[in-house]
Amino acid sequence: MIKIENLYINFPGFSLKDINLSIEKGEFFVLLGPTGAGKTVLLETIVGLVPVKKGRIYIEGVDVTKEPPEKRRIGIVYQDCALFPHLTVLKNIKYGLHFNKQGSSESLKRLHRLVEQLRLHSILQRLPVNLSGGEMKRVALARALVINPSILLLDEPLSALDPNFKEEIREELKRIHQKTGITFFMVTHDFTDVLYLATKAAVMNEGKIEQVGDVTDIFQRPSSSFVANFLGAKNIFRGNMIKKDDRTFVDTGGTVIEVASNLRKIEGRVYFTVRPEDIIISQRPFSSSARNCYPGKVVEVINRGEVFYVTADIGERMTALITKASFEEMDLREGDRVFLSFKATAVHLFI
Amino acid sequence: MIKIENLYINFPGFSLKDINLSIEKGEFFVLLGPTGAGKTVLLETIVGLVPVKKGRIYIEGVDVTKEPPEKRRIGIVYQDCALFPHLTVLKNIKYGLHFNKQGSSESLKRLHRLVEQLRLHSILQRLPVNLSGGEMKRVALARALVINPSILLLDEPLSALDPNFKEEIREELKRIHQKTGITFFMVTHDFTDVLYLATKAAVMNEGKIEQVGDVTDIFQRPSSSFVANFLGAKNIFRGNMIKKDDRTFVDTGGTVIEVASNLRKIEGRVYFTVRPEDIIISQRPFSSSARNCYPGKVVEVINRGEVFYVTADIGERMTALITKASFEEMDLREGDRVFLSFKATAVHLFI
Amino acid sequence: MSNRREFFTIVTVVCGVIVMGFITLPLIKMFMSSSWSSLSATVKDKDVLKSIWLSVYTASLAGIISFFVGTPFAYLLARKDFPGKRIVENIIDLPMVIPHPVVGIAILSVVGRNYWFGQILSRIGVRVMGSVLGIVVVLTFVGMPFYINAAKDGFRGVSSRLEGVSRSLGASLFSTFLRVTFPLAWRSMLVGIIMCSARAISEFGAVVVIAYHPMIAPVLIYERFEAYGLSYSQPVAVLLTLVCLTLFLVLRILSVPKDLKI
Amino acid sequence: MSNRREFFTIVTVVCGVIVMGFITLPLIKMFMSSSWSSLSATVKDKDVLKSIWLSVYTASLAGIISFFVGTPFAYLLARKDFPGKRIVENIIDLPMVIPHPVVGIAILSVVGRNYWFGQILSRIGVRVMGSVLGIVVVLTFVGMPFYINAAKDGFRGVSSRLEGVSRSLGASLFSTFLRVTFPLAWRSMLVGIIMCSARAISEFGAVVVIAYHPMIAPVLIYERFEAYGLSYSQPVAVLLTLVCLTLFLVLRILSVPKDLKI
Repeated sequence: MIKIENLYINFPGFSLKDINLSIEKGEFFVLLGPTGAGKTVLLETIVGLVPVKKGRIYIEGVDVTKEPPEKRRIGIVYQDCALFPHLTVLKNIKYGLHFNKQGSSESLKRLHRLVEQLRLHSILQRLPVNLSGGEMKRVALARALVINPSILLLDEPLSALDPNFKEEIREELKRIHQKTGITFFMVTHDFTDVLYLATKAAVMNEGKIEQVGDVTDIFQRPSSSFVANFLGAKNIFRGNMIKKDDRTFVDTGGTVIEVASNLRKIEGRVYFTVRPEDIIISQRPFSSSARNCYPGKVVEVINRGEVFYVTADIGERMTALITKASFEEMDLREGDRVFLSFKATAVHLFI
Repeated sequence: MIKIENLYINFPGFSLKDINLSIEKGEFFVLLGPTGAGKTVLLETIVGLVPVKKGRIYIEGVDVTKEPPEKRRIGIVYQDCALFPHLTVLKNIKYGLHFNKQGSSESLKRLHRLVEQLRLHSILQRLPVNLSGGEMKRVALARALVINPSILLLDEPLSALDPNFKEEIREELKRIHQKTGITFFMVTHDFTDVLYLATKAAVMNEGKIEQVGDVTDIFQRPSSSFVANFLGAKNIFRGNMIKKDDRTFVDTGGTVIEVASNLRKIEGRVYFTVRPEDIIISQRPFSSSARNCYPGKVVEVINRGEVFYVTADIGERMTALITKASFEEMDLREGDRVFLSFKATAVHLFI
Repeated sequence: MSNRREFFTIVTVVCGVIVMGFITLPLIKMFMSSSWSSLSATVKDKDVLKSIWLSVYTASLAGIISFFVGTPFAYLLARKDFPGKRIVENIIDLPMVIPHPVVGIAILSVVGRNYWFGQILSRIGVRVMGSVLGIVVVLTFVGMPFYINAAKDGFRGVSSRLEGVSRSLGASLFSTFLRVTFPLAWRSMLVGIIMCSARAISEFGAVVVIAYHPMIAPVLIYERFEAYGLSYSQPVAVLLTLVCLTLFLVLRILSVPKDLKI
Repeated sequence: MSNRREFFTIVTVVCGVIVMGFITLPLIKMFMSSSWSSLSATVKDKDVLKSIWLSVYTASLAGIISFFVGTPFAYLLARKDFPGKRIVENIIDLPMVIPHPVVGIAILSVVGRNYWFGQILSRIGVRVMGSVLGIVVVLTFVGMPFYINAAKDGFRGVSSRLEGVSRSLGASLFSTFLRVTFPLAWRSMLVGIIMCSARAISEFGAVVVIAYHPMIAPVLIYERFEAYGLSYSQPVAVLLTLVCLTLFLVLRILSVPKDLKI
């Protein structure tokens, strides 16, 4: 559990203003924001590397504002991993054990478990310089986790990775979070991370927290125009994934949508998006390779000159982008009954 | 006119191998390739900054292999613009006039014309450090053009620019090329540049020219798997743009396609692409907001597991991406008659 | 653990205070030991003024010579790669590690009368030993590396792309140097000249071998110290130090980029 | 224009040859002037060996003292920002520009008998003037800035993120320094020690003020030159220069990163 009260930091070049945050134990908290918003500074303040003049930080109820970093038991994984370049992978991972003697047999067991889980066996004797990006991340994760921290801070752990590695590490993070119950606090500017990982999120800008809350809340009910613009995504939905026969559906509560999923996960809560330009509006239903065709009622039309944003209520509010010619040909008005169609491959899932 | 014969360059860190190129006068030649392919080295070799040990370079029929750069009359615009930081914009532009006294009244006229064309009036007295990215590019262009070079070399002139500026400079380049008739030689790794600007293109890899030719040739008939993978684009077409009533169409010769265009340009040759995932396959025609619906015959099916690439001949060969479920439901086979539909907004134009 | 942490922080601060004290205390004490009256008497002493003037004059000459001879060479080193370049760069740094009297002896070995070069010089009436020329030669020898290294770094800081563009616009290599490289690197070159002169003005051991007379300020200080003792040499030392500190201050102000000036 | 271009290129090469000749010829001539017999006689001369040994010994001590006192301070300067930091950094560089005899005089001002600090020293039986201690103090004074600057740059080269991670894993500031910073910066620190010692071993003017006896090698060379002339001082100069060149060579090899070694 992390609690931050009225935190101010003022340095030349960066500042934090009146930060108030409360993160429950076991949460996967994601901090979003543009570059230069002060996200990394907040991370380093929590871990104890930035001296605090005004404000308080509590970890598990204890005021650690004046404690040095080595007393806080907070793991940190930097974007560049910050592996010790002069130590082998094994020595990197074991580094923290010198200073945390609590039940050394237990620590060693944890070490072995982490090596196995993160598939580090074959690289234990290598130096960091000989590792791939994905391997470096896994080592940095193992090093931070081996001391069994109460909180794990992650500074854009997925940026600067190849797409394959990104996917892999993202799943790893999810798995570790679910298994260990450690509180995760992750900085990112990738929405995919948020939708895939977060149980709670905050948006930060110019040293201030703009909004904190559930992920859907933040995307669907942005509290400020900055948050709305920064997120800028339409058609974000949450639902439960269901497999029926060979096909996969997501039930949002309001509607059921077919998706093209080759994912292992069978059921559970997911987020998904559909790009407005991938949605077709028609006045009659039709059968085609577009797997999803839903009746609905036009609730909003936004004129952008050559193109129109048409929002229809099909159980969920969904927005489509169409050309002026289409719009005029169909003579659409608010309240009209229409059909929205989109291909199952156009549904982007975040599982 | 540039002609390069059997050029070899060998330095620690980079090399060019057996470069042979012949570029006609007035051509807009684009050199594509991944980072580290040796594109910039080739540029600097043409301008005379890299000494040549083996091979010959001819400019307008004259062998300049051993000539110093100041005798070649080749303009160069670097990615970072390389403006002289200690000189004002005006002095930057006038720099070349000190050394090129050929008809100074004509030079001055050219200077004034360039200042006007490139809208530099208001910034003539500023130092480069106070310019925006787009302004810097325009100044670099003016500086290179004021000496009336026979060839203009451009090293990724559009990268590292904001999207707005990118658009603006791209149009500027096209306009200048059309007006002056100077031979352009541009390095890029952005396909948009190629489709929008090039009259001819080459792909380079590891110091070698992989393929030279017309743009459509390179995209549609890649001569090596490297070129195919590097370009990796499907559904690239060329056609003539036609305005009819309020709507815009492109005639590829094989078929006529409606596009959503709010562009000034009324008619002429254009390239366009349609993403495979934006194309719907159906067994009957249907009317919807999808503006384009064409009958055709399936000519190829590629199974990628959960998704299928289906190519149909609708006058042009066009490839769609559909899910396994769709594919099985429609029971598609090669030779089947189908309808391909896509929205006018899904057609990406390069004018 | 918290105590150990504080302990290390305290150690760093204590060491800092020791070092600062070690460097500043002797200088402060020397300044304070010289009374105003002795200082003003020293300022009026013609021998002192002559020697300080000679020091400033010869050190400046060393800087100027280094500038003229060193600039093209520094440019060559900054822009071209050639086999053995690292060896050449090492040789340039040699004067910095040769013991000071050895520098004088080495130069005497070449210009002395028992070597053909020295014989030629004496035949055409050029005297190195015990002359201003000799002093300048020695000071240039010890100061040159500082200028060349500073100028080289300055030239390296000018993007070769700017030079390439200038060439493509019709400027020759020399015009490019004058119009692009020099205006962008002059600060480094000036810093180099000052560093060279500062090193030269502080030299004693090499000069005293070549030329006890005419007396540069460090030699005069040494002579007064030897002949009359500490308190008589202090005022001269203070005056010369003030000259050096001024040079040093100018150097520091110049070497800070414009927007960072305090 | 092509001719002018070639002209400038020729100028850079000619200046290069002049500078190289100016630096190497005196040294080469000095080496050649000493016959093998005089060199071998010098090697057997106990006074020479003693003075060279004293030079090496005191210069090494200066390096070691700088290491112990300078390391924590350099770390402080590399990691922390505090008001007046630029002034502190300027003061550290002061010893590099003070004329050499002035350094000796300034130090004497503090330890001399007409100052309370010197009086205390003499009362507890510590002699600075004319003692090995005095030599070490002077050499440390002139060498310290070189060590501190090199070590500071080395520490700056170690990412503070590595230290942050180490702290978050439970290591104190001191443990972090020992286990992370030191292993990554030792090369810079070693280079710093050698630079400090090389500067110290070449010093003459400051030492000769504080301690003519016991004689360090540069003083011995000077004495022989004064008393017996050039040819008698050359062999000793050659020997000492060889020691310095060895130091210099080690320095250069160390300061080249592993993968760039020639």
